[in-house]
Amino acid sequence: MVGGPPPKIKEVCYSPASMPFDTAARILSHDALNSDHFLLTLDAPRMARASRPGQFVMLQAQPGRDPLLRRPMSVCGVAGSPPRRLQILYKVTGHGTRLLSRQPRGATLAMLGPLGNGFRLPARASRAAARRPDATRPRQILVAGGVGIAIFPFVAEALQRLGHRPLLLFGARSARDLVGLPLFGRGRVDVKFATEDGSRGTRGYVTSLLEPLLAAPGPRPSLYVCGPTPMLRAVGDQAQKAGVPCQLALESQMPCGIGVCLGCVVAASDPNAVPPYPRVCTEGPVFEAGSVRP
Amino acid sequence: MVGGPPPKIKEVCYSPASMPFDTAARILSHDALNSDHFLLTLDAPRMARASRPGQFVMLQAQPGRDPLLRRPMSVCGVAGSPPRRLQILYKVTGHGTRLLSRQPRGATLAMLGPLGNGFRLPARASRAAARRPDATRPRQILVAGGVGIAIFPFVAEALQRLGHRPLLLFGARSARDLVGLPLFGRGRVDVKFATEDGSRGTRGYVTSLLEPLLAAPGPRPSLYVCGPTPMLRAVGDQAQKAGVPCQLALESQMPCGIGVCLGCVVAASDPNAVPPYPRVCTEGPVFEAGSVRP
Amino acid sequence: MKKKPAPVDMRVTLGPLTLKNPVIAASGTFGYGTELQPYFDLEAIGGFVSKGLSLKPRRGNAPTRTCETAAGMLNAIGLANVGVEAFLSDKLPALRGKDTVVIANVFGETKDEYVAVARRLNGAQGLHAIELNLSCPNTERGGLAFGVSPVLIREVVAEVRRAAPDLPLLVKLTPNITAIGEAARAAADAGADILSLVNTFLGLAVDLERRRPVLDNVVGGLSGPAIKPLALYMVHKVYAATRLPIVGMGGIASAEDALEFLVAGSGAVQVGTANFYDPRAPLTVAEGMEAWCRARGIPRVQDLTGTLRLPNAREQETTAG
Amino acid sequence: MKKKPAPVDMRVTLGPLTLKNPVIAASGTFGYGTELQPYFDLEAIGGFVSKGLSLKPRRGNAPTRTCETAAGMLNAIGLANVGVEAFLSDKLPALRGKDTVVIANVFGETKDEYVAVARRLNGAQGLHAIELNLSCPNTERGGLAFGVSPVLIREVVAEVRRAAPDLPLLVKLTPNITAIGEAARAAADAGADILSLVNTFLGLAVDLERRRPVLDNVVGGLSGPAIKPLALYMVHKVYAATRLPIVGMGGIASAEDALEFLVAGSGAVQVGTANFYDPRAPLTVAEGMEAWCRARGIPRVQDLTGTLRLPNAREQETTAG
Ligand SMILES: Cc1cc2nc3c(=O)[nH]c(=O)nc-3n(C[C@H](O)[C@H](O)[C@H](O)COP(=O)(O)OP(=O)(O)OC[C@H]3O[C@@H](n4cnc5c(N)ncnc54)[C@H](O)[C@@H]3O)c2cc1C
Ligand SMILES: Cc1cc2nc3c(=O)[nH]c(=O)nc-3n(C[C@H](O)[C@H](O)[C@H](O)COP(=O)(O)OP(=O)(O)OC[C@H]3O[C@@H](n4cnc5c(N)ncnc54)[C@H](O)[C@@H]3O)c2cc1C
Ligand SMILES: Cc1cc2nc3c(=O)[nH]c(=O)nc-3n(C[C@H](O)[C@H](O)[C@H](O)COP(=O)(O)O)c2cc1C
Ligand SMILES: Cc1cc2nc3c(=O)[nH]c(=O)nc-3n(C[C@H](O)[C@H](O)[C@H](O)COP(=O)(O)O)c2cc1C
Ligand code: FES
Ligand code: FES
Repeated sequence: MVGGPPPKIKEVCYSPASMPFDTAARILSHDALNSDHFLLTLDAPRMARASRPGQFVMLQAQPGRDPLLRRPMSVCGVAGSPPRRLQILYKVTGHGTRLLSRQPRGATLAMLGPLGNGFRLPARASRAAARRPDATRPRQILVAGGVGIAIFPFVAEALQRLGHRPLLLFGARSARDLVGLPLFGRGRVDVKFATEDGSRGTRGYVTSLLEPLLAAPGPRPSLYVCGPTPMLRAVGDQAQKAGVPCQLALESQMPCGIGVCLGCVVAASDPNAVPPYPRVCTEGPVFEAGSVRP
Repeated sequence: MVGGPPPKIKEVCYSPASMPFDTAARILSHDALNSDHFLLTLDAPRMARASRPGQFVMLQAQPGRDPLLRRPMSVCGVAGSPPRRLQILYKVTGHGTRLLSRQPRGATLAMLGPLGNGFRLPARASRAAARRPDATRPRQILVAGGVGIAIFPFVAEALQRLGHRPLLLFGARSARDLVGLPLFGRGRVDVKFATEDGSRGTRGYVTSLLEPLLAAPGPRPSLYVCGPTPMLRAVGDQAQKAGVPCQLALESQMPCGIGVCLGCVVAASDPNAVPPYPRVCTEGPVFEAGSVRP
Repeated sequence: MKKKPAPVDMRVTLGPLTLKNPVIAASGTFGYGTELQPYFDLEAIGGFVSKGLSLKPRRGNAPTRTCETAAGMLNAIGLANVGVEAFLSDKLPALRGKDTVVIANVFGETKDEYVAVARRLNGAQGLHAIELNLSCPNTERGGLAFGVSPVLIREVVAEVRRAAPDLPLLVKLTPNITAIGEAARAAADAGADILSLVNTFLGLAVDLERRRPVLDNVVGGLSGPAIKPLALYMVHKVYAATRLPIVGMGGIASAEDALEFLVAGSGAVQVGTANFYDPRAPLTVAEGMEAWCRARGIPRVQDLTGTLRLPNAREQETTAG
Repeated sequence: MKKKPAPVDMRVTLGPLTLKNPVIAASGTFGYGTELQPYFDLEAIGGFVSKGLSLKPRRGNAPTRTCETAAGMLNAIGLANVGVEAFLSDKLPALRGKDTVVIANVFGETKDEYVAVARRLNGAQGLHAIELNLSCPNTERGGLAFGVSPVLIREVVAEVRRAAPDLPLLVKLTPNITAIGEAARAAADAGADILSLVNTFLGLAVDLERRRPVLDNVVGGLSGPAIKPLALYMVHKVYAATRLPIVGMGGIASAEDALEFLVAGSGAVQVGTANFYDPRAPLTVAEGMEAWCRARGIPRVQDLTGTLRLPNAREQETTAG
């Protein structure tokens, strides 16, 4: 489980003060990033203000009963100051997301959130530290697989506000799946790519990008990981071998998103842990690598 | 049942040649006529050409499985020459029509048709006859109750092409429900109103508008009726008492619209009729008054 | 996982019956076989089942006969049909020579009626099999459906078997029963060649404003996507209970749906309610199944039947809330 | 038909239990009563039922535990719960003094476990009733659910009745049975105060690509709007079979849904799966029911129970396809 965040971080990271709530959000824009990836911008001031990096919402895909259940979607980013708009980046993977992708600008969808614990963020870097070259400071590494990228623009922004310059390792099947990069703001993150077909960056998996970085001397980096389950396992193992702090953002089937159905659980690594089956929606979606078996 | 239409009428009225078919129609426009009545214009060239007055289509209310079944909707009119656009006028009465009313311009909906028999239309009036004052010719009277008006713009246009000037008797709860009149083309039909609250035309039901017309001397008028079941019964009885030809356009629950489910039946007046339970979708939706018990 | 496209053998053999592909149009949703000709050619699918046939013509229930529900519908048509004689004289001829399997759905209010209808159909030219609808109320036993009693199932199936020795016999099970496995075994013991399941689930719709049932018959049968998981479960149970080939159905509307029924144990499937909201559904399903197999290099669709791998022994007979 | 708005008496009395309104949050869909506080105040509804409680804590099934289906969902949580002791020490206190009816849902793998849990709950401060979940597999009888056998129902209900004499006893019936009326009579004879129904329907979901069940438990329980017509039918049957008050449920998501269950014979209703996709559902339903009654000048919601008018005697026990 994610250890309780140190006080200093509270206000930027997960704030228990922000109770989740249910709202009807209007679609401000809905853009196709490629044939099956979409960027959805919703008008949801309260939700945008309350959300923290790594948290998610339960979003209705279309009015009516099809699909019956809402879909969990990470908060990709918030815009406006104070924040008014909430962004969601999603991939069409089935029935619900296909219907969602047809929702026009102006339509309103029920949305519940913000939900889940979100990522534990590091302490604010002191002015002095912030001026020092990144190499001499614990590197904040974002590891994204496929549409797992959706969770990171919001995380990167928070890290930047904390005086860090995150490094993004982005793996996908091929170049066309490397979507969402403009959301990171130009020149404020370093990015390395890995594609299975080699169409961009290294041929292979993100793990091969990560390997040398974990081996390299200097302060231990800190990992934030989101992507398909096999990738979460692989990166989690790498990080533990290297003794590097690593937070995994999990996915699971989520009927309710609010902790009452017990449907979304993941097995704790220690069978005697309490609870033995933490809920991804409530104890997660972010877990320390090693604490659970994705 | 509707007697076989005389050959002369075939080409304008119901043509058995036009096989129904299934298509995906794009919404060209979707306008609210008032808080719960909508006018839908679909891009459906083949369907528009094939449709005859009194026929209907089975229209999907929104993509996906909610609602599961398509909704029967009368062809309100066709536009363009040759016809390309098909119009539907509908009222939100429940779950499906509510979802339909949210479908945006540009969306495509599955549509099956044209279905049903349609109205039997009179012979073309001879040049000479057409010049004679209407009073001296059998009057074509359209009797509409509420959203039953939806079926008549298409009928009126056909009658006009046949050299008739129809009379529309339009009844509704109150003035605000008297929608769709612009669809009849100005000055090409005579119109009388009846509203239950008296907010426009006579206070009361269309039957009270019809009564004097049936009593009046001169050639027997011919009635085309569409509206709520109680109205169909009342007008049907009036017409039979007066010995006036009267065609009723029925409604019923229609799972398939194509004659295979046997769900949409209405009882024949003669229990020994064959079939005893004609299908509204196939033997109808238009029946001679007296042949069935709506 | 993909191999390069190769032709897929879509034929399936279920006991005495061989179909060109596993898709059959379900009884009561496809009329007498000719009504959907405008939408696709009957020869494109494995077969079709007629509306249920009784000895004499039946007018059926008064309206209202159907009601839509969430992802499903209730029906109480009342088994309206033209009767077996008219079927033979007026309907069947139109289907002769069609290269598809024609199955007559049979029911009766008494055992004798089942037998009489079956005997009349036996040897009819152009008819390939009969399907016994056991969901019919038994007027001799207070209107309880034949299909809920293994004893009655044995009796009626055995006698029908004797009455129509020349026709492959499908027995269609009702799902409104605690242990469908027992019903399946009863039908198997009595000589069924093939089991088809499921028929509709008993349901009720209430007209709230009028405080009345929506259906004139009060109760009706639930069909459509809503029942798919229930039907899949029953196919799974029956597959474990007997070795008879199974024709599975219940909410099938896509190729994936149909393939799931194959994996759960069906040798073929029927498409019912989907015909109402997509008149080309059987064709779409058949074509989609072939495409799915081709994309995965599966040479024979038949090989998918019963391939469900159970992860653990401890399957529980519970809803395990 | 509309009269001028008058206050509506929303109280309903079911045997020994009186609720401020007919809406209860269903077991397993509302946690232990506090989880949904952010969305509405528990005191706004008639009551809530805890997650099923066993003698010892239960971890439940391994994931995958749920799967969405057409207008419904399958679940095989495996009755994970904190156990009766932790419920009494950690959960119940948070609910004390809340002006709503608190019901503990009870199950066991053996008759003795049912009895032990019930005895432990008897007299607990702030607990108003217990609900017996009969859909639990009986490990002594090959894992078949208690609820499918009238004999077992009689035994377990009678003993629980003795073990918890001070608490109103709701007995929750399983729908996976041929004749639910018999199960209802068995529970009534054995001393149930109230019958609640339905629990979930047995279902299966297939992971097509992997040829595996989606659920680790293989089978699961179907709930949600998909089952509403089936649940309404069973309430209708049970209402005819016994005179015990009924708490009806199955797919209720709106005030109209709930009112239909009242008309079919329920004295109160439970809202389950709807809580997952609309966390305010119980509140919306309760408020909507009151508004509906007010608009029609119905003074007491209680008066609607069992007002279904049957048009004709000849209700048929068939799907009547
Ligand atoms: C905390 C969390 C955050 C997520 N954030 C994003 C995001 O930002 N962008 C994005 O594209 N996707 C995200 N996902 C995954 C997304 O929820 C699923 O892709 C989506 O639910 C699929 O729905 P579907 O109907 O299109 O697919 P289907 O497979 O048709 O859905 C069927 C059922 O499976 C469930 N389901 C299917 N795939 C998944 C999955 N991978 N995770 C959880 N449930 C699933 C659906 O909820 C539904 O109940 C997130 C998942 C979780 C748990
Ligand atoms: C031949 C025909 C032509 C029609 N033409 C029009 C038209 O041009 N404009 C228009 O507004 N309406 C028309 N109707 C009625 C229209 O089909 C229904 O209003 C619509 O189906 C209601 O669907 P719903 O889901 O909104 O209502 P709900 O009551 O929620 O529908 C539930 C079920 O009842 C059925 N249903 C409900 N009311 C009716 C009804 N009055 N007739 C038939 N089925 C019904 C629906 O199809 C659905 O199966 C026509 C009906 C028929 C039979
Ligand atoms: C309107 C209707 C009529 C039906 N009539 C019959 C019938 O006459 N005989 C029969 O065995 N099954 C009949 N059925 C049941 C279907 O054949 C099928 O078993 C059931 O609908 C489940 O499949 P589905 O969900 O694909 O519709 C009927 C179903 C419907 C919806
Ligand atoms: C995830 C889940 C867990 C459930 N757990 C229980 C339980 O522990 N005990 C019980 O009696 N019923 C349990 N149920 C059944 C519900 O209480 C209810 O009877 C059923 O879901 C039908 O109502 P619905 O359609 O409104 O959900 C559970 C249902 C769901 C969906
Ligand atoms: S999704 Fe229901 S408990 Fe997590
Ligand atoms: S709607 Fe199916 S037969 Fe008429």
